[in-house]
Amino acid sequence: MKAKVHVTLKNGVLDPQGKAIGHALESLGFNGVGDVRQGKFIELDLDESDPDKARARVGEMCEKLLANTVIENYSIDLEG
Amino acid sequence: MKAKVHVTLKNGVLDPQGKAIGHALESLGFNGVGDVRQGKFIELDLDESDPDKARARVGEMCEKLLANTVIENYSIDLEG
Amino acid sequence: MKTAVIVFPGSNCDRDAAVALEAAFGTAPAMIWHRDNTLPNLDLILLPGGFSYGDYLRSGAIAARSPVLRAVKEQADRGVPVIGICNGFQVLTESGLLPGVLMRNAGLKYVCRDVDLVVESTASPFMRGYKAGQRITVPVAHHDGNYFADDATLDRLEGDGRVAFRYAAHDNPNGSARNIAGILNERGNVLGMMPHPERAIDPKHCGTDGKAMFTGLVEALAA
Amino acid sequence: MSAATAASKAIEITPELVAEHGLSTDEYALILKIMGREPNITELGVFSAMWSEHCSYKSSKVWLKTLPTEGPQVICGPGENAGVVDIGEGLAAIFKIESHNHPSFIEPYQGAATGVGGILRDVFTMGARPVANMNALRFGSPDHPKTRHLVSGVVAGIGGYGNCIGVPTVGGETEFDPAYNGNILVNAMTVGIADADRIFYSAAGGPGNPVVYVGSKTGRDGIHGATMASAEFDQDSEEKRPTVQVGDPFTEKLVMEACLELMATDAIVAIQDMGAAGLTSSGVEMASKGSVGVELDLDLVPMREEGMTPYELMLSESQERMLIVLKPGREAEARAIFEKWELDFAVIGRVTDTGRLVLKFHGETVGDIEVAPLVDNAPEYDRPWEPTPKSPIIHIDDVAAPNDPMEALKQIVGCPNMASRRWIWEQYDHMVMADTNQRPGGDSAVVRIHGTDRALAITTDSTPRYCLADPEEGGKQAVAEAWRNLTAVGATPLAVTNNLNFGNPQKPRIMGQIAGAVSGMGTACRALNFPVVSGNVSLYNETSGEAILPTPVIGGLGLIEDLDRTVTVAIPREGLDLVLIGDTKGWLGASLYLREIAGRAEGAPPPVDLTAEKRNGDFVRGLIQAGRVAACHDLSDGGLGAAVAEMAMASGIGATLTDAPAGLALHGWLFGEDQARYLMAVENGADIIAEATAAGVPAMSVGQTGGDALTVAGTHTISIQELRRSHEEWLPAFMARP
Ligand SMILES: Nc1ncnc2c1ncn2[C@@H]1O[C@H](COP(=O)(O)OP(=O)(O)O)[C@@H](O)[C@H]1O
Ligand SMILES: [Mg+2]
Repeated sequence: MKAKVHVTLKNGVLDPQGKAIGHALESLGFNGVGDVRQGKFIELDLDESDPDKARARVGEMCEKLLANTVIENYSIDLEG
Repeated sequence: MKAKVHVTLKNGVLDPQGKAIGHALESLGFNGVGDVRQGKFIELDLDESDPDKARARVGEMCEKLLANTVIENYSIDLEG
Repeated sequence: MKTAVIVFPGSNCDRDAAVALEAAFGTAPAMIWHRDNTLPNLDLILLPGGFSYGDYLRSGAIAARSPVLRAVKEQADRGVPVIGICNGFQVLTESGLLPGVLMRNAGLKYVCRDVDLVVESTASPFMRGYKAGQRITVPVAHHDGNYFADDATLDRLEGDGRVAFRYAAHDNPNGSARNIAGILNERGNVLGMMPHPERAIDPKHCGTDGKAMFTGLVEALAA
Repeated sequence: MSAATAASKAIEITPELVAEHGLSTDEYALILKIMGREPNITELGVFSAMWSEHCSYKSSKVWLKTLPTEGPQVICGPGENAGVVDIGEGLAAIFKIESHNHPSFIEPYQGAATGVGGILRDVFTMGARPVANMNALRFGSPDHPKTRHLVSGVVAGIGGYGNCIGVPTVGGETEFDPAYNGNILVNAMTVGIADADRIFYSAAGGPGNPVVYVGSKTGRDGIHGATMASAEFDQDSEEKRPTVQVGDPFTEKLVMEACLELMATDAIVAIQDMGAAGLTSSGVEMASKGSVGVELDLDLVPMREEGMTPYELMLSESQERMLIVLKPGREAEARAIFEKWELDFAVIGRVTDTGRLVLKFHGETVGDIEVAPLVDNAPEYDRPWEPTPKSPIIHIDDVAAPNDPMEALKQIVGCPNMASRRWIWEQYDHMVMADTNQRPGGDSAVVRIHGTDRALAITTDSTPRYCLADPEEGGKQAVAEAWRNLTAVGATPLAVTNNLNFGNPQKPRIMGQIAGAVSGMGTACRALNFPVVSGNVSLYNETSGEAILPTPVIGGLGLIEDLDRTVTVAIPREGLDLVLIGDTKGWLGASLYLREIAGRAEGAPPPVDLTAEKRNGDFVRGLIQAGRVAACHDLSDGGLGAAVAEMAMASGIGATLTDAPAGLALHGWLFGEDQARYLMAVENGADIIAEATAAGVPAMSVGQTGGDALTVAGTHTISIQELRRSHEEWLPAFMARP
């Protein structure tokens, strides 16, 4: 089964990348772009077919490695 | 309206970050993790309410800046 | 001879590059601000190292889309020599002036150290000061120097003699495909390289193995 | 009282709220007296920030006052953003060290990164272009489960910030000890260079002059967690707001370039970075230094988030922001510069002649405090302290000799506190700006003054295990070692900055460490003409009652007049004489040998004889400056054995070392940590020894350079390759462990 993990900055945490992307879009002539936030998208192949177990396992991976939970949130989607 | 953009590496393109995450997960004792790929997840606030126009506009942003189409694919989801 | 260094917000090797150019050419280069969209006629353009626009999104990506890059492209198309060092190389690949991409270092860490390079091709003005097969020591300092292109592109680069420098085998600091450290465009007037020749022009700093690039350029441009 | 906003009025100032702001009942009583009324929440926040240990130095001030701060070379001592010393030819060096210990423990990458950002601002605020960064790091035991994560994050964060902004990180120090398990130390130092007649200070002046905010927008970064969590502030936020500040080195680079560009004009009256306690400390300090008032309209502060309150705006620690007082009518010119660099620029207030800090928000006055008592009446404590009991002197005879001295040496150069830091400094761009003459790995970093043949030498030093055993001697030793490291590259030591890292000052035992260390530092600085021009204090480094080792970090700065007359530790060729300067008694108390080989962490540390330090150092420096020394290394951790091994490993050329002098055991000879010593490789040893003897400097011939091994007393030998393997292996292997 496949897990898709989104790691995003918590609300209120400064996102310098997002800010720079917003600026760049503006100078490329894209108007009307408000806030831009950049996060990570991680896809994992797992040899686990039980969704509950898979979710628990990936949650642990997020806590231990994939996300920096001091400043980031994560969410998990399972597929297949 | 809000656009969510996923930028992922094309098949066949080496992903040093994904590979390193895979390694790190393994050494943390997570077994049975196959391929790991890391991409970007970009959220944009748009002052556009027409979904078609919004999609076209964000597509252009991806082509021009958000993705390096030599090595990356992108997909766009709209919300709200 | 009129040379120029393009300065992006976040460039930080612009001064070092200017020092190297002035030492070789005898006159200070023009420092061109990224918002300038017209360039004077130039004999040499240098895109310096650093973190243009913070290297946010992808290294060199935002700089590659700045107005001044359009002007740089026009001059490159006319045959003006353009050299991109480190972040400058990243800007050149992002802008399509050179093929391939520079990905995160295989070790994932920033790496700053001397590396041994092998001079591969001498068929360009940049390489006039070197002999083919020569080994030189020049520092690298980057986070995203892992050169990647598909096999067909790599074969073409090698077949056309467009690999300018390679890391000596066993001294590849970033995992670059085929140990590639620097490449040329088809016409041979655009060079991108990760190592910093402008940091190697002075025995009191990092040695002098980079000097020949600049003195060679002076000769080549005068010829 | 003048009107307060609904938001401010709604919050009742309870004893709990006062306590949460870190204010004691006595301190609050003083606030009531100064205000003549109850403060509102914003005012309470201002007092709390200004009277925090960090801003007021309330526990350390009485001791800091005892440090020598003057000398002919000093242009500006402690009290401004950074210290300023004269380096000749119309130039000044501006430098300071600062801690970011706690934030780096919570979030190592961002904590360390914003620490570097903060110290860089302190230096360019005064008009200097930063030319070098240093970092002094202390981590917990390598076996502690958090250590690896912290090392990796801190190093990446320091590199991430310094590399991006383009200032080389040229050196530092790194130690591991279980005492730092719950409190790591991240001390960052920046050195900059300015024209000596264009130094910028922070005293506001000229009532009516505009107060300008530049840089990044203000968000809710770093506002104290305890108060923020109180329901009144944060009703609609579902996730607990992180108090972690995120650094944006790209923006800082722009702020730096824009400020330096503005400084080239004469539009600035005063300038101050917004560091800890943000707008509060910058506004109050500028007003206080200039004996004026400041009125701020908080609606005009560029904001990153919606609905920010005056309290939040005043206390936010968002990074990459500066406050500037401009001369009248210079706004447009300044604005153009900041807009060119795509930065926010806002006139947010005026200088006044009222001597008061007045805060307006939505048309109302939300804060009104008299500045003088806020600053001058800040609490100052002469906290009770206990002297640290003396440790016993350990005799060589009571310390077991090693089975194999070369095996012991190999173990010492490969132990966590001595192993090569290459894994760290290769992640730092240590060469950008193209003036790094000596890279990390030697005694001092040497950074050329751009466009000249002169250079600055920079070092950071502290030996906490000595300070624990004897804070007074440890304090002296830290200064002496910094002075020695500068001397060892041929530099003339100029001045120091210091970072006092200690536990809870309310414990007399800890206060005794502070008192002892500061007193020792002062004694050494006086004896060595090495005044203190800036510094920082970090207290309460304790977890569950366990304090860190007393860690007074000394950042030393020296001047090299001629780059052709500097040396490194590397043995440059074969056939040179090795000359040891200074007395060797074989002091093993509190030594690395005692801990790493004999397994005992105890005993009095080596005493520091400042007269000998000065005499020996001046002699060595004279020789180096006369071009008569081929390589030089000061002796510190691991003694003579470690020094000669490091000199050999640096170049690959080996050495033979004579046996211990009669009456001294070999392990005392090789590993004793007697102070005031240098090992030099020279062309003509006999001449130099004769000169030394004539000058009253102890000197002896201890061997020759050559070969590819280290041989001691003719029989004990080890190849440089084997030493190197041990020295280079530990840190990368440790960091690669799962
Ligand atoms: N965190 C660090 N960053 C950069 N360089 C470091 C760091 N830690 C140690 N170094 C370098 O490693 C070398 C050895 O450090 P140290 O043993 O503390 O030297 P010394 O004993 O001469 O004070 C020095 O050149 C120092 O600058
Ligand atoms: Mg030393």
